[in-house]
Formats: sequence, C-alpha cells, structure tokens
Amino acid sequence: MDNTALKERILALVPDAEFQENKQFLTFIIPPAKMHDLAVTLKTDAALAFDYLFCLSGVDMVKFLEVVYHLESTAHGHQLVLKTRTADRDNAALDTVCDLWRTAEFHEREVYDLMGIRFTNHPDLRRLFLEEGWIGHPLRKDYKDEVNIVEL
Amino acid sequence: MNSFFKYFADIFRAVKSLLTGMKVTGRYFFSPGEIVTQQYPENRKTLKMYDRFKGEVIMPHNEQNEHRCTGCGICENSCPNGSIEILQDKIDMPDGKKKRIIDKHIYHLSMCTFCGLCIKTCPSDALAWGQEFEHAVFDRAKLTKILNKPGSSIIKDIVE
Amino acid sequence: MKEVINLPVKNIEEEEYHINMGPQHPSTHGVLRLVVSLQGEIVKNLKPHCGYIHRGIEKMCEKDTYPQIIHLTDRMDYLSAHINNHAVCLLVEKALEVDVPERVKYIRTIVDELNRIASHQLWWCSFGMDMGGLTCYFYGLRDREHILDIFEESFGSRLLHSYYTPGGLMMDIHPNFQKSVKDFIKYFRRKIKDYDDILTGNIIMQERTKGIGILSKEDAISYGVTGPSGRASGFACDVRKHHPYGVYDKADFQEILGTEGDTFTRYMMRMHEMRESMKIIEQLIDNIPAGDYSAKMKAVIKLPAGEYYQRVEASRGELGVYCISDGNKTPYRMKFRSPNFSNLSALDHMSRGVKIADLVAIGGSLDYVIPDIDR
Amino acid sequence: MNFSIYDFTSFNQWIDQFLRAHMPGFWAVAIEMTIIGLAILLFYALVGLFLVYAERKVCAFMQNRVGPNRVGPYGFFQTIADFVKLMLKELIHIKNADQLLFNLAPFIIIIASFMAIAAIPFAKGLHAIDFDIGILYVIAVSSLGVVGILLAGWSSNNKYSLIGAMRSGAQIISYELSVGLSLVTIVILAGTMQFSQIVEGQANGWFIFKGHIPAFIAFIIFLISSTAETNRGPFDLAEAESELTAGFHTEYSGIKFAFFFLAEYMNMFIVASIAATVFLGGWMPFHMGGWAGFNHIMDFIPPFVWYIGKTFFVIWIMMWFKWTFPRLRIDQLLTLEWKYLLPINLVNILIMAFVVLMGWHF
Repeated sequence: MDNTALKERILALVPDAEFQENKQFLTFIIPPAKMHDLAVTLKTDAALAFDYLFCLSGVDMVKFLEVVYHLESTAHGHQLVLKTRTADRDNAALDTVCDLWRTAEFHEREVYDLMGIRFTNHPDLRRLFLEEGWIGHPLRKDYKDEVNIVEL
Repeated sequence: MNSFFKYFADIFRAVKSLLTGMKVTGRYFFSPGEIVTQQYPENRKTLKMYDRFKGEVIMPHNEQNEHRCTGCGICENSCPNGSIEILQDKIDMPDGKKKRIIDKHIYHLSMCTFCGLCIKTCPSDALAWGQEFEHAVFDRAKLTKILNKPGSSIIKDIVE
Repeated sequence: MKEVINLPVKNIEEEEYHINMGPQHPSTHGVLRLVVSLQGEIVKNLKPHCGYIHRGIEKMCEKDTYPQIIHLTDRMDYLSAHINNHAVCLLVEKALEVDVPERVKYIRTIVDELNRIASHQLWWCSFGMDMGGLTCYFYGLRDREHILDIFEESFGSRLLHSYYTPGGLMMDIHPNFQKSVKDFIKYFRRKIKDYDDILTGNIIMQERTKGIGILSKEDAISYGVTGPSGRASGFACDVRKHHPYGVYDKADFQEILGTEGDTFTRYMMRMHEMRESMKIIEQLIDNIPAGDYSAKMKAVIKLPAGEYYQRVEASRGELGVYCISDGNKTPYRMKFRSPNFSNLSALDHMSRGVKIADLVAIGGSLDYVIPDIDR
Repeated sequence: MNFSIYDFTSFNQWIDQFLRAHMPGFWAVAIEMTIIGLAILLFYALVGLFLVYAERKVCAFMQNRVGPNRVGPYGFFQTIADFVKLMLKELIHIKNADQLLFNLAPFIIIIASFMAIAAIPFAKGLHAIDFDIGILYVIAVSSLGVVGILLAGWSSNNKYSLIGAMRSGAQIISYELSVGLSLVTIVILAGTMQFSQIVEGQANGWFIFKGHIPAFIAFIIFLISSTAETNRGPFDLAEAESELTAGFHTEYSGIKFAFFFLAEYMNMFIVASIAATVFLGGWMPFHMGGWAGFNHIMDFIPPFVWYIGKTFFVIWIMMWFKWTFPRLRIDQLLTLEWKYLLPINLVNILIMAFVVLMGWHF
C-alpha cells in the first residue's frame, strides 16, 4: 500500500486524525481514546498488517506529552508514524499497546520511567531504569536535579 | 537395528568432533611461536605507539618555546565535557592596542573522553595528540595539566 | 521442651525460589540483574532489572551539539561504536540534505563492517566462555586485536573512536589502512576455521544449543528482536538490505535467514555474518574513490525544525535514532531505539522452561551489551 | 627381570628393624607412621602447588599466552605467592551459615584425597600401605570427597552453592559406577586388586597393551569418568563459573578456599596415578618383548620417574580436555553416563572376561 492509499485508509478509520507533514514518514496525530482501536486494526487487518513496532518514544513538548509510535509492516514494507497526546502533565495516562506489540512492554516502561506517562492495562508498569521512589521524571523539560545534572 | 547403528554413529560423530577441537588446542600447545602476549613493562623501549594514537591533548612548542594558541576559546566551547579551561590575558601591543593572549590553557585529563573535537575545531592548529599513555598517578590533581609551557609565547605570524 | 512449629506443608517439587543473576555475575556481560524464579534447575520466569549503568544519554544529548553527540553514542553499544556514530551522522546529513563524498561512504561502510566483525569476535569468545570453553575467549580476543590495531593506526583509539563527524570523517584513513585490512581478511579467513573446529562443530555445544530458547518468527517481530537474533527466527530485518545506507547497495552480500530460531541458529547467523562482512570489505577495499574526507559543513550545525529518524544495522540489531529539532544547535529530543533493549525484552519469553545453563547460553546468543540497554 | 637397584623394600625393612631394635614395638610403629604422614603431607603440598602452576602454564600455551612469568624463573613461584596471599586473606564469616559444617567441609574434602594417596605405590616398596583390596579402597575413599562438597554447598546458605552441590552429588553418584567398572575390567585381566601385584603383573607389558581393545576402551572410559569425578574440565558443573559464579565454594575465602583448590588438584593427581598404575604400568618401565638392550636401558630410569612421568601425562590429557571443551549441561552429563558409558562399560567387561577366558590377551 503506498502512502496516499494508506493516508486515505487511516483517515477513513479515524476521521478526526490529524495529518502532519513529514518528509520521511506518513505521520498522524491520533486522539488518545481512539489509539488502541486503531492499533488493533493496524495490526490485524491483512492489507495493513503493521506487525513491527520499531520505535516507541515519549516526547515532552511542554504544552503536552506525546507518545510516538513508529510502525512497519514486514509483509508489505510500508511505514507509518502515529502520535497521541495528552495535555495532563500530572496524571498523564494513555492506553497501552503491549498486548499487540510485545516490544512495547519495555518501551512503555521506559517512557513511564523517564517521561511519566502511565499506560493503562500495562501488565507490569514499574520504573525500568531508576529505582522505585525516584522523584520526578528526568526526560521532562521541567525536571530539575541540582546534584546529578551539571550545567556546563 | 537402525537405532543400533545410530547409537554407534552418534558416538563416532561425537568423538570425531571432540578430537577436532583437541587438535586445535593441541596444535597451539606445541607451537610457542603463535604466542601473542606482549611483555609490556619490559618492552617499553621498543614499544612505539601509532602516530595517530590518542594519548592526551598536547600543545606543541617549537625550539623558541613558542606555541600557536591564540586563546580564542573555540576548543573550550567545543569540548563536550568541559575538560578545557582557558584563562586569557590582555597585553599592550606596541601600537597601543590591547591584544588577547593566553595565560593558561588548562586541560583536565581526568575528564577527557578523547573525542578530538578540540583538535579538529582549533582554527590555528595549536593542539595535537600526544602519544603518552602511562597516565596513572596517585594524586588526582596531577591530571590537571597546563598545556602552554611557562614563559612561552605565541608564534608571531599566527593571526585569528 | 521445645514447641513444635507446624510449618505449612509445601510440595517441594513445586516450590519456586528466586536467585539474582547479577548485577555482578560472570555471564550477564555487565551490570544487568536477572531475577530468576527457579524450580529445581528449571527457569519458571525471569524479570530483568536494568538501570545499573543508566547515564541518561538521551538527556545529555539535549544539552550537546550534534558533533558532540558523537562521543556519547560511542558509549552506548561500545562494541559497535562506529555504527552508532554512523546513525547520528546519517541523521544530521539527511536533515541538512548534505551530500557526503563517495569516499566517505566507502570508508564508513568498510569501517562499519570491520567493527561488526570485531564485535562478533568478542561475542564469539564470550559465548564460548558462557558455555564453559575458556580457550575460545583467548582465540577470539587474539583475532580481534588485529582489527583494533587497524583502528588504532587509523583513528587513534581502539574502542571508542569518535571517528565519524556529521558530514564526513574526523581525518582521512591512514595510508596503510587498505593493506592492513587486506592482511587481516587473509589472516582471519584462516583463523575462523579454528572457531568452527573448537566450538561450532563440538558435540557438547551443539547438543546444548539446538532446540533451546526457541523464538518464533511472529514473536521475534512482536518483540522487535532484530539483528542476527531476529534473522535466526526468519525475520528479514537487515537494515543494510531493506533501507540501504552508505554503499551497501553497491556491495553484493546475502541476508542470511534462519528458520529454527534456537540458540544454535543465532550462533550460526553471527558466524555467517562475519564471513559476509569479510565479503563486503573485500569488494569495497580496493575501490575506495579518491576525494575529500569530509563535506563542507558549517561551523555550527543547526538542524531545521522537524522530526528525523535514521535506522542503521548495528552489530546486534537495528539501531534507530529519533530526533526532534526545534532549529537550535542542540536537539530538542533525541531518542535511541537500541537493539539490545528490544532483544532483552524477549529473554523472559525465550527462557521459560529451560535450565539455568541454557539461560546462560540464550543470554550469550542474544549478545546483549548492557550500556546499550540502559543508555 | 631385576629392579633391585631401585628397590625400596630392603630400605624400609632396615628402618623398621633399626627402630624396633632400639625401642618398644609400639613406639617404632608410631614413629614410622609419623614419618610416613609427614612425607605424604610434604609430597601432597608440593604436588598440589606444582599442579596449579602446571595447569596455568598448560592452559596458557593452549591459549597462545605465556602464563605466569613474573614470580621467579618462568613464574615458578607464582603458586607459592598465591598460596601465601590466600593464607593472609580474611576468612569471611557468613551470617546464618551452619558454622560447624561450613568449617568442616574443606577438611573432609582434603582428608578424603589425603587418604587415597596412602594406597598408591610410587615405586617398588615405596607406598604407605599395600592393601590387598587396594583398588576398592581407593574408589571408596576418593568418593568420600563428595560429602565435603555437599556439606559446603548446604551449609553456605547460598542458592548458587546449593545448586552446585546438588549437581555434584548427582554427578559423582553416577560416575562412580563407571570408574569402578572400568577398573573392574582391568582387575579381571590382572586377577588381583592389590596395587603392588597389579604393577608387578605389568612387568612384561602394560595392561593397556596386554588387554588391547577392551583395556583401551576401559582406559578411555576411566579418563572420562574420573575427570567427571574430580569435578574438572567439561564436567565442572558443580562450580560452573559462568552459571553459578563459583558453585559450592562461592562463599569460601582465604585458606578454606585454598583447601578446595588444593583438593581439586590432588584429586586429579590421584585419579591420574590410578590410571597410570592400573593401565600404564605404574612405576614399571616400558619394556618391549625381545629387545633386551632396550629394556635394560629402560630399567636404569628410576621407577619413581616412570611413575611421575606417566601420571603427568594423564594429567596433561585431563588438562587438555578442560581447556578445549565447553561445559556439559546436567542432563547431558547424566545421559552420557547412563546411556553411553555404563552400557559400553558393561559390554566391555564381558568382552574382557571372554578375552581372559580364551587367553587372547598378550
């Protein structure tokens, strides 16, 4: 499926998805409530078959927190980037996708640890790198740590 | 009957594979010429590092105790770890202008990651790699070095 | 008289206990802690605990300029330092739409492959050590030393080179480079037979690894297990083939796929890959075009605002660099999708129901490098 | 044939008579026992230290290295330096460990190997005690060491140690069979279990040549299973370094660790001596039938040199195993014993009995 067909297909599935210009990948911003349903379709639909989640990253855009999913279909070779956003910085929560792509289990734990986004229905959501009881989430832009982060 | 032969074929195959492995170690045991160990402290005299070896950052000086550093501070900015500190000084030139020269080029070897960005970015090629690699000291303070030698001055024809 | 305490009667056969493998354990290859639930010697499940060497490279990248990031990516997967640097350089070049000279592409490809061989040599010897064959370790290191000597001669250091810069290379290759690489290939083609004799063909090793730690193709894709480990399961994930960079499109090499997905296949994939890498180097080494060793770059590199993603094939799998730039000289957000991180997540799945000795073998065949997991 | 020039029997008798002439019989025996005990202890320590050095050198050469070369000429005093270091190290006190058993275990292991060495004939007349059931005694005593390993693993209060000890238990119980049966094969040929008579029986040819095919098979099986019994080489599951960090002696330090270390090498020395004595003629020189001149020259090499040479040859083969092969897994270990070594061994005994019955041996 080429990018134009894919674009139409995604917009048909989620009409309120927002298309974002990007030179490399076809990028959509998906409302968080519809993310998991869309992911199920992307994974299971034979024509789409996005079975390989090659990157999952959390981004702090100050106004909102964002999770970026880089997807690829090993059968068809097409790629897609999805983003979901949440503006709630204190209790950020999004749906997990680790029931579809098992690799997301670790990636989501990493995002939770460093970015502070909770993933609902995640089987084992604990901090991955930092110890339990660490205050704050270091990759957030407003994270302050006078002791460990040395400004040059 | 088939499994009977397989039993012995397995044993034969296993013994053969084990003997192949033993042949390799046995061969090396009897060929001391293959020994690759360097006798390090003994071979100090003959041990020569490659020309490009990154041992430490040095500032080459010529016979007149002159270096090429103008004290511009580009190396300080490009260092990712802050291992270079430059203390600048101003001197009066004969034509009345003030000129910036370097007072101390401080290099913290203990913080250096040997990325080479200071040497690459230096506009006047004042820095270079030294081949010294025996840096172990008992006092951490000794790892902070001043690269320009005392009493040194800048080579005349260097301009920024 | 002592009071008799009635302990709850447990079925000892079904009782589980936990042992901590790591952070200091000979076979975790670094500071990784695996909390293993055991029943006798059978592994019931395991939980990896990471973060013992977490340095926050992604956070540090937000403070560093693009040329400075290179020295950080060196230290992620230190065994494929060149390849990590390649990813960042390609990302910057793609964002700036810089055309790097052909010479740079050739040199980068050759050096990447040398780095891959060196990494696989170290994997081979430490895998041998995990299996209990200590002699393997010295044979692997002996041969790796030749590559490190080539690196030292040309780039000045043996492990963390910081040789690539956005737009090109730090310096040109040493005049002896081509000759020493060709000598090495000749030498290693002879010595790799030792590897087969002492470990590959060994009946003990084969019996210990065949049919152990099976990962199906679907699981490999789902867990994102890439590199030789993924290809052993039949997952065609070689970035060099599917999204070529450098001059891999000009080189003739095979993407070898396994079918079994067990420890032995993962072992064989890496053995094949060393030979394929030698093939690539042989094709390219004599054809390095003359030219500049770096493209003209501005003194301060600023990426146009936007998002960039670059994938390369590191020696353990697919390395992805995701960069969000806001137009400054430092990236707004830098994310590394490191291969070992995803490979590690499949360890629990693969090692259920095997023995402790097999767990060590599976871990060895995944070849994880802990600083790459923790970053 | 005449070995009288190197015969220790008359020397021993002379000492005995000398002592008995000057003191009551009880004291004479006591002094003799002390002398023998001290001699064996000295020999034990020297051989242990030398074997550690030898192993390091052998493995270094197999791995393209030089090995220890800093302390003394060719690093010869390296192990002595190591031993001094181990003696000076702190003995770590383990909380919640069973102190009595924990401290007892190293001694059990070292006593077991110490007892086995008593029955081994080093030269004609040069052995502490010549049992008429020598082989049986050595097998029985050398398998006592596993008690020490089990106690060490159990009392350390460490799961790695426990796993290592349990593996070792399973391993030694299985491989004890093969060791015993492969020796039985030779006992059939020799017709005796007394070490001195077994050696004398090899005056006109070592048993490995006399018994040809079945004796050779028994030798191979003995090598494999005795390597397993000493927890060495590809069979070092009990201390599998990459799996169990150090297995049953994970928690030991200092001199207690040195005991384990020494005992491992001494056990290797003992099984190698048994192999040398039973299969390769012990202190008996190499003789070729009909070559009188050659045999005469061989007789001039002292029997003790023959014995040590053969023993170190077997030890070298065992080291060669260890530094070549990867480690077996516990189920493979048991498969090898119960599915391969044991049946082959039993058939081999039958073949040997048949060969002896028909007089087909040399």
